[in-house]
Amino acid sequence: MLQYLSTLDRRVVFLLMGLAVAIPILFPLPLSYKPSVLAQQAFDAIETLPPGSNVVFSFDYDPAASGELQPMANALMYHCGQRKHNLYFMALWAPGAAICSDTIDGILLKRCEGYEYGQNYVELGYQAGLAGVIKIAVTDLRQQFKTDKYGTPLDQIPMMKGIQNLQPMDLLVSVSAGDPGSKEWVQLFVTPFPATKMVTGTTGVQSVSLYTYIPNQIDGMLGAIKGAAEYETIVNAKYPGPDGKPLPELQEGQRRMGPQLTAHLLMVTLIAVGNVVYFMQRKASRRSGHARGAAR
Amino acid sequence: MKRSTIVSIALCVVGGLGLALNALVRPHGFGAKYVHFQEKTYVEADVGPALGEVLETGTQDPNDRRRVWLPINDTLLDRPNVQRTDKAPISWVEEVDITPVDAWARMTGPSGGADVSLSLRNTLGVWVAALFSLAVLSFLWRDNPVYKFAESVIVGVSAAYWVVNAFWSTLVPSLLYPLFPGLTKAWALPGTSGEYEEGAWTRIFPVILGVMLLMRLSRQAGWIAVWPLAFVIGTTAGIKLVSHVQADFLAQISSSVESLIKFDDRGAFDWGRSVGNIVLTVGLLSVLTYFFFSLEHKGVVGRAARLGVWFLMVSFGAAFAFTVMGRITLLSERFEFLFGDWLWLIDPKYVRTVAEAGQSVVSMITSAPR
Amino acid sequence: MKRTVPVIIASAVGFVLVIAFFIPRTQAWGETAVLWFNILAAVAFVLGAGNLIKVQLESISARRPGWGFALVTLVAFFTMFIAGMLKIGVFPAGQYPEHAWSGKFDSAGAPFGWMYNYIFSPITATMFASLAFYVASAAFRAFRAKNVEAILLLGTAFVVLIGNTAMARLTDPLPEYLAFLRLDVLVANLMSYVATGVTRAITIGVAVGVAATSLRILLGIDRPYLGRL
Amino acid sequence: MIFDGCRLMAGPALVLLLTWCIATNGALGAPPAPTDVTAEDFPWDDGTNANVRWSFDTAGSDAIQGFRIYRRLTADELAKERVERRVKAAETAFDTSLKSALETATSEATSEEHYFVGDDTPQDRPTKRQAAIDEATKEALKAAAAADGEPLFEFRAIGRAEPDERSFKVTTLARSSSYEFRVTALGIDDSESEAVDAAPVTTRRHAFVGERGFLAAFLFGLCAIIVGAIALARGGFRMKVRRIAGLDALDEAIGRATEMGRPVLFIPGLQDMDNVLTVAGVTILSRVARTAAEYDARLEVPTARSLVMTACRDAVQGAYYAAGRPEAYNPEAIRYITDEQFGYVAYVAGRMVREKPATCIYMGQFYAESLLLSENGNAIHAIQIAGTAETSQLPFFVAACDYTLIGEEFFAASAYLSGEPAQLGSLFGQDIGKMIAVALIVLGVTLATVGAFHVPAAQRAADYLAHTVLKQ
Repeated sequence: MLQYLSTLDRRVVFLLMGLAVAIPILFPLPLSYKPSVLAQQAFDAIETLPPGSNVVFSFDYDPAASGELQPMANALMYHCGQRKHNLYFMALWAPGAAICSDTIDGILLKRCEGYEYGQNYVELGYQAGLAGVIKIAVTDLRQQFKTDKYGTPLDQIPMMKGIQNLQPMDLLVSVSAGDPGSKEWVQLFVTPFPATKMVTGTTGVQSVSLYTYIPNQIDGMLGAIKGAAEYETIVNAKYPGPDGKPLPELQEGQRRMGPQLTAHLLMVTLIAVGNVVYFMQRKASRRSGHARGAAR
Repeated sequence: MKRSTIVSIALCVVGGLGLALNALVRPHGFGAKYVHFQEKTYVEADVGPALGEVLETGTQDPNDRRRVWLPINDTLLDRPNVQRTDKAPISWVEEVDITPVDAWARMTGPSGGADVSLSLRNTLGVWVAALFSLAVLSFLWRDNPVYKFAESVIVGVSAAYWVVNAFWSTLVPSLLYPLFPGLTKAWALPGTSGEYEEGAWTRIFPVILGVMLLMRLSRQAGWIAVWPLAFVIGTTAGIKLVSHVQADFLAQISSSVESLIKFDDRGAFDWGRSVGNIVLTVGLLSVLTYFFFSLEHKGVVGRAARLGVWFLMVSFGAAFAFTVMGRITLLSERFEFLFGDWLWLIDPKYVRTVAEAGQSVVSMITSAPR
Repeated sequence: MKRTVPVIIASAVGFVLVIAFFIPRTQAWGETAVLWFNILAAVAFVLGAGNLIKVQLESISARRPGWGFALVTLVAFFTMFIAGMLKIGVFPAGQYPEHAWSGKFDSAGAPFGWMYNYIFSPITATMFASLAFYVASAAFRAFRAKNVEAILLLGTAFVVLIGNTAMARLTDPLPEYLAFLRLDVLVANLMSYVATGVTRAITIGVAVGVAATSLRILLGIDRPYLGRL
Repeated sequence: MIFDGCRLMAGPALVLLLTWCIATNGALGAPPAPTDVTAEDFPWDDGTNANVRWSFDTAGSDAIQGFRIYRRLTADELAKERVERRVKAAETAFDTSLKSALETATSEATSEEHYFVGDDTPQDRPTKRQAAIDEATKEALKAAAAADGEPLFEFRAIGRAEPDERSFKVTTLARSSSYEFRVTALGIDDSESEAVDAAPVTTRRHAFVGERGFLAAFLFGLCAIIVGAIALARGGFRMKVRRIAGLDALDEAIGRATEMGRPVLFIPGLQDMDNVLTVAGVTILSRVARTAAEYDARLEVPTARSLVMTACRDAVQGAYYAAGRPEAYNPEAIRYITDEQFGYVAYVAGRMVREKPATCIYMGQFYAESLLLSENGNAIHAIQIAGTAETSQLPFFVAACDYTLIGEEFFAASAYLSGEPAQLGSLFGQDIGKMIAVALIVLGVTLATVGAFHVPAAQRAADYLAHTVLKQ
């Protein structure tokens, strides 16, 4: 047994991981989640703004991260839409602009009432320049954003009237997968201009490094798919769909928590078994007298 | 024959049989995409001063008229200040994605499904996407030509994606338009004023820098690319110098100024937050100590640094767990695509809610042989 | 000139940006510099593509091993590039039906959008998704509790891995005075106190490091743009 | 729920205050008006802000939920607002009227008995439509006139202040323009006090942003320290760098490779030479190569970028020369593989399994491949030493490798090995910067802790430090 485990082909482990994720997808587990303080803070930041507040919503991710971030983008946009905020969409990543348009079609126009282009939402689209885009948008937006995503000059868009830069925004929502993203928004926008609050949704990989900005620079954060699932729970409780049931678009995060359970159990088991094998082998090799140098 | 070849062939055969079986047991097959046809018709209209203005004598300017194109069913066409011109309407048919369930409902509905159709293009797309996904996953088995093919494709496609995006989103509106407003208006940005803006000529400098940057492709003139590179690095350094000191240095110290002892709203000692703040501060200071490089790790500093390492490890453990969570989520999204959008194994009703999806799987299994 | 001019450029633009943050009269200079920077960032994508073509062409002409794949890359690049630059299959924008070039270059119905949706998205997403497998195998074969540090790391990972799933609810029955031991509470506190303290220390350290590096560039002590051609 | 939100934002004191306010004062009449309302140009700014100040009888503070600040619209804004209001009224009236008329017509048209009865024939429809439009136009005219008749509120609410505040910063104004402000007190029941106007004020752009004064002081202070330290190091002052465990382990690990007769594998990361991590990695490679030359160990360096290959060859060749063994240098051991992440990993992993290096060293910028590499290294029982500042990959390296240079430590190791005075001096300057951070944190935390035991002076000092000195 020990011999088998110590020489186990890693493709067996791959197969186990595949099954751990696939089975709960084919047969969903009905699980429920208690919202954490962080998700509640994010919710409150959007909820306590008076309706019609100005919110800049930035899509800073690509399809590679959308498995984690799309549920957050859906829930955050739906919540902003239910609160009737004015939404200024932009993207620091090029694919983000395309994802943004899809999300607007699927959530804002389909599930929220009273949204009309140019009146209470506008798509500023993607601009090249990484963090430089933030730097210029916070002092003189129109230098770089000559037109919206559809080629309409900003002067012709009613809701852009009087918006020279991002400083009049009440809230920044950044759904981000890396650089440029939440960290750059914190450094270049909400720290020099603290009047704007910030809510962010981030991938598991970068969420830990953002904790340091909470709560003075970032008001609420959704970290990894768990954050998304919790946020969905809170939003669904307050703003259910027309039939009183949660909307299907707002259950993606919760659905993806099913595979987490099995896969995390597998991970824990793998680490444990791997270490048991390691220590037993070490014991055996000590007994037989040739200790390996690598083991320390 | 090598064992691995046998395994690969066996996998392909099993996969093919599975697909065939899947197609047989499912009344509508699988992996199909449907579209809904939408006819778009636009008419040209002549628009005078706004309604409120035109009504009040004396305020309207008869020259304040413009020509716009409106959708043919736009209610604006009813307004007295809007007149259709005699230009012929322009129309085309767009295809809009709809879910298979909606498509089947429309096909069996009163309209007879004249405005919906199976989209060969998008169906092909789903299959291409699925096969490329499998090609990437095949790397798990071993490095192979199929994987290499997918990798070569993505390298080309993503480079082109970024170039095209940079061109249409940034270079056209921020560079070409300010320099050649009239031309750009006539060509790609009809909504703009087309007038030259004061000081726009300065954008000739980024053009020069850009051309210098592209010189890097040449062996002889490559050295000139150092200039724009220096510009880029200098800009980044200038931005980062201020932003890091403000947001990551001072603001972090400011956030750390918290009392170690906390009392709750009623003035009672708050155990949880007090312990938490003490841990936070001790962790912060000990990790900072670990990153002092001019002090030898001896005595108090040594012990603090040792504690700092432990704190680092705990936080790395948490980061590890969150990263794992992220990776698994991405995998589950891919499996959802393969099992849902392609094979239609989950959620054939496209309800996409947790509870109902579960039910529909059960009903699918019980009624599969139908 | 080859060495002095770049140093002057980097220092000048860097100092302008620092000063523009504090002196309102110079704010516009800083904005102009950033605008040029952003336009250059767009040009950099063109450079990247040019480089790619160059490398692949060299590989093909030299018949290096695997040059067939270089050909695949080139075909993929030009297909996507031409479809996007010429806006093939893109309908004009509604308000400007007479302007064939006014449509969105990434409309879902056009070939460019198709390739984005059905090639770009699934391949990049699957590449990242496959990491889940490697994490599992590394967990089994490489993560060893070989010393105190590793034990702390893996122990925390265990707690957070379990606390982040629905399994955390198993500890719900713990009495109120032991509430801090409930897994979800434990994870939340771990993150908001321990992880916050540590990331803050790292952030402060990195900030000083970045400030020093930036300063060295501004002063011309570090010249990362030189000699790296 | 609401209280949760308040508490998170404004602190427990405010919740107490609000709760008490609501408990003691139910519905009241309009609160007393603020007095001495003044407006002034915001001192030391970029000319887009103004400050509004007022006085208020503190005894009345409990009876209000705050103050509302208004700005008088400029003549242009007023004219525009007037036109917009008229147009909007006219358009709304027109649309409503026409919609209701057409809805009636449509419902008549679709129900058969009405459609064919009487004089309502299909030919009549355009006429009916025109009649409806004419009717709607009349309605619009009326609405526009009515809108003009209504007085226009010349002020726009621009913000709210808390009951204990006595000033408000108005932002995003136009530079060098004149503005007028007014302030009202807001009662608990949303009633508003009489309005008090301030004298007009003109915004002005100043030479320096005063709010960023402390930031400027810290920034230039930090820069001066670093420059000073570099100057000191260049002047010959020897900077000490503490022992770095990972570096000591390098020699031992290379020695082991020699003993076992197996190669040493060095991976300089996945990025190009413009990445600081790659540069630091190549610096460490020089040292590794030198030790390898001395111990006569075989060194292998596969790279993912061609430029990195060139740089690595230079570094290794130099090291072999310095070790006095130029004949042992083999450029073929340093090879460019491919730019593609997974292609590169596949090659390196295959090589590892075949060659079974005794020591694997990873120094540079790593992404997902960190996992695959260190896992493979573990499987072949190699000693693994890693160094990176990529925080997302650090946990994996720490868990799977024998030694890891963590973040800053990696740069410090590189600076130490390079021996350049600029690098070492800068490292020393950074240490001083971090010590300043530690000192400020200790000071602030002490003040705040003492302040928590109801020592107002300490509390005020901690607040001043955290919110004024460090925040501006």
